[in-house]
Amino acid sequence: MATAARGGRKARPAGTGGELVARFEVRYLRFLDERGEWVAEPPAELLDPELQLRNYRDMLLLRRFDHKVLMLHRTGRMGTYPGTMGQEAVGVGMARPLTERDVLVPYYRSATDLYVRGAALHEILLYWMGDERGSDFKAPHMKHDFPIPICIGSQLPQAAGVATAIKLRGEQGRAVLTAVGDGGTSQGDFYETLNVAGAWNLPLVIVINNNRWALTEPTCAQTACQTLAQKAVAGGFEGIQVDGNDIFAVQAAVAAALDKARRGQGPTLIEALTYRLCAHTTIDNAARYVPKEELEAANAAEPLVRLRRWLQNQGILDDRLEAKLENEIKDEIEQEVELALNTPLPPPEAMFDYLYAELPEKLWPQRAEVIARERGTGDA
Amino acid sequence: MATAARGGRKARPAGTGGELVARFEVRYLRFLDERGEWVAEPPAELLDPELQLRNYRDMLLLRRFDHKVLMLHRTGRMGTYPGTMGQEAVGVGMARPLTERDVLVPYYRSATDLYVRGAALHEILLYWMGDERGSDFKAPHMKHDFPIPICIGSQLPQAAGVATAIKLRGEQGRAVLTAVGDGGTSQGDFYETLNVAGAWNLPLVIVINNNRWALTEPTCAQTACQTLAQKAVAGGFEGIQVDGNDIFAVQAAVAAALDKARRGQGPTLIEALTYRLCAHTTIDNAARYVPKEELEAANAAEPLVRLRRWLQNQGILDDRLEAKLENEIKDEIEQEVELALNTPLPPPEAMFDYLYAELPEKLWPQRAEVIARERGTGDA
Amino acid sequence: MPELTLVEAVNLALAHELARDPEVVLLGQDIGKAGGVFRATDGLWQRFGAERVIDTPLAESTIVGVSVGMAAQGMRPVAEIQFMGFIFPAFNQIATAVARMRNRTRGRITLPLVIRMPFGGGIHAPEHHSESTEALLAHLPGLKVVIPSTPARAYGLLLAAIRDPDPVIFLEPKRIYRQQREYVEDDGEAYPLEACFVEREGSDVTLVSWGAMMKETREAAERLAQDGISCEVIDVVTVAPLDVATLVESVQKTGRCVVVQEAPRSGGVASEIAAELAEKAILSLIAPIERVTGYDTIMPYPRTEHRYMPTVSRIVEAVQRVMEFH
Amino acid sequence: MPELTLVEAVNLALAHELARDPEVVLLGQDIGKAGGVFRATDGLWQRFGAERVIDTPLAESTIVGVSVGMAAQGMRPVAEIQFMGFIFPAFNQIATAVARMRNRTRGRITLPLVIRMPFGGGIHAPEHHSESTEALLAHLPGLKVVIPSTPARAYGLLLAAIRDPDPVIFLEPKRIYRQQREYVEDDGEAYPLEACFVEREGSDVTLVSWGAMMKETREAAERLAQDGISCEVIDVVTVAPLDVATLVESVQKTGRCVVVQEAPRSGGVASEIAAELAEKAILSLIAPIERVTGYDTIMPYPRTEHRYMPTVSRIVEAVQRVMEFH
Ligand SMILES: Cc1ncc(C[n+]2csc(CCOP(=O)(O)OP(=O)(O)O)c2C)c(N)n1
Ligand SMILES: Cc1ncc(C[n+]2csc(CCOP(=O)(O)OP(=O)(O)O)c2C)c(N)n1
Ligand SMILES: [Mg+2]
Ligand SMILES: [Mg+2]
Repeated sequence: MATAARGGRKARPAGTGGELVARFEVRYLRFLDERGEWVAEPPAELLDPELQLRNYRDMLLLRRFDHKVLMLHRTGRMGTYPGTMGQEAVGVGMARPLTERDVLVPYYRSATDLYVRGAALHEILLYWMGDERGSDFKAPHMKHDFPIPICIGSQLPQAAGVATAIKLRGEQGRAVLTAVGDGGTSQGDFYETLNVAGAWNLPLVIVINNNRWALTEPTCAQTACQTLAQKAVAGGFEGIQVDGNDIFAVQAAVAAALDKARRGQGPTLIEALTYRLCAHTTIDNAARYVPKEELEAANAAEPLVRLRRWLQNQGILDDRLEAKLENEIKDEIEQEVELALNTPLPPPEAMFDYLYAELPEKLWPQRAEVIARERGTGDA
Repeated sequence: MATAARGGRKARPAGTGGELVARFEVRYLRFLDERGEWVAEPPAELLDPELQLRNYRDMLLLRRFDHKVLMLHRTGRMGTYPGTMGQEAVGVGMARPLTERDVLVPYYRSATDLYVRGAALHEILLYWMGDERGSDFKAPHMKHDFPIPICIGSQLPQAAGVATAIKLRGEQGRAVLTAVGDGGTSQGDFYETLNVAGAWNLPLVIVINNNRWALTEPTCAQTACQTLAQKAVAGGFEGIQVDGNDIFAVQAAVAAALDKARRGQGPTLIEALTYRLCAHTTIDNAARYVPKEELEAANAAEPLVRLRRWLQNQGILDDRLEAKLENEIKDEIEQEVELALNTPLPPPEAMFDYLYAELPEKLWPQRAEVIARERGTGDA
Repeated sequence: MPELTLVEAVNLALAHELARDPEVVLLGQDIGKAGGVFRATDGLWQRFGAERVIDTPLAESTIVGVSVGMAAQGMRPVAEIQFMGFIFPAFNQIATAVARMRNRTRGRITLPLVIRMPFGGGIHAPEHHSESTEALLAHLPGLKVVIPSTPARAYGLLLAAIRDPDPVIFLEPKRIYRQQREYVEDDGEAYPLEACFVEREGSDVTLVSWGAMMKETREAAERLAQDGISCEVIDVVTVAPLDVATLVESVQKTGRCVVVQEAPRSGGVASEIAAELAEKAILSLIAPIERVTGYDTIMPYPRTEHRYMPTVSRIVEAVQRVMEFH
Repeated sequence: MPELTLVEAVNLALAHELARDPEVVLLGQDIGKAGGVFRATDGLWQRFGAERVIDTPLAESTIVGVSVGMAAQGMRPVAEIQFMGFIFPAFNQIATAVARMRNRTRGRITLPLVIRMPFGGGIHAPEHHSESTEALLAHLPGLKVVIPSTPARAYGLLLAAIRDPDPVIFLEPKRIYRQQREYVEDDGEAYPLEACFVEREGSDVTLVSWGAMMKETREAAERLAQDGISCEVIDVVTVAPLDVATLVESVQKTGRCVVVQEAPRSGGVASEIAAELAEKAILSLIAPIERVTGYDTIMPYPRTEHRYMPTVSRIVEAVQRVMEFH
């Protein structure tokens, strides 16, 4: 980042100096490199073949899903959709360590973590097709998980509130996991959340999906910080940077942070460095602004290939299994897409029936009108 | 602060570790201790007797002014007023290094810096008596200085905007100085300002008047940070802590930071550690919540006495000069108070005449009505 | 039991609910040990502890955002915003989450939370401490905006607000926090949330108001009664969603209406009331609906705020105008 | 010169002012190299450089707050908020500074700034991308809220907004960003800011609207003309402060009025218009003022947003009702 040289480590005003009163550092975690080789030893429990096969399968599914959604969009059957291509290790790695008792407060580019958490693909599809019912997650353990928030950053104080409830009730072994994009770290709500999470020592884990772009703006347009993890210093707690294309690093960091939170030891900020290999959304053309060389380099570092290499090297994955997975995945996606496409519209009164527990009298005529209009003719 | 142990320096999640990628530190600056003795050598230019006598005189005036306002309030001639007792070194020390070309964007407890900057006491009084004209500073060099903002934190992005204008216009040798309370550092606008000031490398100096209280809440109710200066790490630039009761430290730090800003070298966050020796405002009773021992300790560390001791030790100040200063100060205050008290109300239409450059037609009847009403009878 | 002021009735209702329901939690700036700047939470921290009466950082977006999260877990947070003028940093949380969570999740997550704020002018406070921006909140579907005008109503309505399964904005008219005393029984009886109070019956003209302006409205009705003009006085109470039926019924009887509002005139709640009545009671109206309101300007600072505030005379004159209209 | 769409006219006006006045600076998210999500600033970064067309961090409070500071220095910032649904993080800056700085300083500091925002529904966008909350801004004294409904008006009004010495909220009806083409001369001629456009004269009923709903309103007038009903059509343009005089004059002529608004019904600008007309034109009104509006609910997501949007039929039916009223 061009601005890093302006960072806190440089340039004290002339003639000051002074006594050292506080010191902070940010560390970077990575286990598996681009070639699928270890650069450090991951926690032993992450070496479980079944776990990593599951991770791989979900990442692959999400990659295929992304493509499928793009196709649906191109054929006019899908609304605006924010792809997750290239960022699968962040979503899968963060959601995997959740227990059913934890709470997930996603951000908007969260199909990955929502899926791993238990949301059905057709729910995710319905939401982005423009149907509120997509947020009514049917998995029982997702009862308290938050819906997708479109307003960038607004979910974070809410996640802190869930964590506050957990803390006030003295519920042991529960934590809240939330996410935000690199662009979202510019919002006041992001910082206020860091601050209150620190002040109240909340059981909260915040993952930054630093995919290097906020719509058309690179991260250096957002901030002079050389890491986003260092923003945790403003909250008075730990921030850590991980290789967001290394599922081992993401999962290890999030698991440890959730564990720490569940034990009442407070919040953690985790910056996962990855890359948005797709456009911002299905209606964006990233080629207009993403430098080609940067994209090529990012492609070479992407998360799926390196996990595949490692699984192959371990003898856990071979071509036959890969083909089997692809088939399974295709079936699941096809079925879910069908489900979503065949979901009839909700009744017209639905636009009133979830506004309040009981509809206020002032709105009764309006509700009656939309029902009558839908039954009648006219261009309504 | 009870929460400091939870700070960023402790407790990494088990099993992570990782490579060190960034390191930050916060330093604390102080020259003159409670006894008026040097603990470090200040910049030579600050040893100028005339300068320090002027600093002393202004601090003393502000102390007396504070008391006068309290008396006015008790006798019903003054509105709610936020005292500055104990915090004079922060206000005087920060405003002194301003040049006429710089811009001051004060916070609400800013009588000190506004006075040093050039606002007349009667303007400050008028404002707090509830008269908008108090913000129409008459000193020509204050034309661009901002009025007192009541909404905590809101002034900060605006200060960044002034700095942006300076930068875009390439104006050399101009900087913006702004202030905020410790409580104000909890607001999203505070952090957004750090972020944009860093990202755009703005000529901006932010002083935190850390007087340990935000209304009835101690600083530890705001944050887990062991210093507020460290919040600059989230903006990617330098934060420094100073002894806010040591005018040498405040002035040196602010002068250096302004200088750095004027040279295009970016923003600085300065946390001035002081103590609110008065109540929150004239309608507050701080005895309800401020621990007595803490207040006593703070009294012993206050800024005026230590500067007086130093001046006396230097032979710059003696009893005769002190008495002369007190008299001058008394006269100035009395005159200004009279001016404020004898300022007639503005005409009734004033409430419309500064809303827009030209009053929209829709409001003409309303304007006519307030004029007619004031002339007529009735309880209006 | 002694008679209570409005702010004491608020305190009583908060204490009642804290004692009754362990899920009720208060949070806000300076509400703990210090009991709040208006002492609305006086003694509650001492009685219920720092985990039920929580001092927050000075950050309104945090206060409301955290309340959303707590409510989503089934708690019943009652947030205090110190003055209504400081609601704006929290406006995003209110507009994009508080008002929408039930709808957004098709009823899966609901937010039984209350946001309390003192509001209104006339207490000689600095800028932003005197505003009445209820219309901004009233325009957001998904919220209920409730305003008491007497101690008993404050008690009964606040109980209702806290027990309501949906978010309620509870605006407290601080000018009359201590102006009137009234016997308030701590009986735990909630008042209905979505109903106007017809507090005085009359036949010539319907006077409609809410909050602190009820004081001037009642006085005007008294004064007019002496001139033989019979006013029906209605306290709107819930400014959104409005109980239009009660208002229409009254105007169908009286044929005339004056709406009194402290907020600036344009786009205020009075305009909505006037629009509804002009539509639904048109055949009964024998005079234009007058709105006696604050002016379309920024609330003047204390030295001249009296010039802004609607007065008894202005109400009386408006009634006289509609009585004379033909 | 080819005919322009509304968004192209916006672009043209921005370019004109950037070229004319070195103090004009644009800032917002993604407006630079990328030209904005709707391409309203297309090519301007390339033409005027990164110091005149500035990409900001993703922080609306910063965008508006920084604009305040720049304007206070005499620059003329034109801020873009990507969608009106994202104005709320900046609401505090708007309510406490933008609308008040001139008044607060008795004219010492003025804020010649513009906040542009695309608004309104019907483009199948996700939540918060379809809102019409002009009434919230219209209720804040000190602001002007301007809404164009044709390419030529967009050009002329945006010039006026940028040159205005006071803050102007400029709301762009994105549903019609590309729906109509019109010849727009780049003559630098600003339109008046505080005047309604009476764009079609008629004698039976006054149709009042603004922004994208002008399209349905015009169509309704056409359709009704075929049935022999003569509609006067008024584009309000500046929803605050309202040009009440022009509206009253029209209704005094026609005796009937239907106001069409996309925003939710309660507390919308239509209510203010209805309240003003019901008061000032009461002796002329021969039927109730009908408001054809969005519903008092949260804008449904794309699959069902069509159910929310006011339609030509609803307008036609309302006109038929007021024509038949007696
Ligand atoms: C408050 C707000 N402002 C603007 C937008 C428009 N917007 C949607 S996504 C986006 C970029 C987000 O970038 P980032 O936070 O990095 O997340 P990413 O898209 O990269 O996952 C913007 C500006 C929004 N949704 N919310
Ligand atoms: C946005 C906002 N919220 C609340 C308040 C009410 N209030 C006024 S001063 C104050 C405390 C400020 O504390 P701090 O920032 O430490 O400044 P200090 O008073 O100590 O100078 C509060 C809560 C306000 N003015 N603005
Ligand atoms: Mg991103
Ligand atoms: Mg303080």
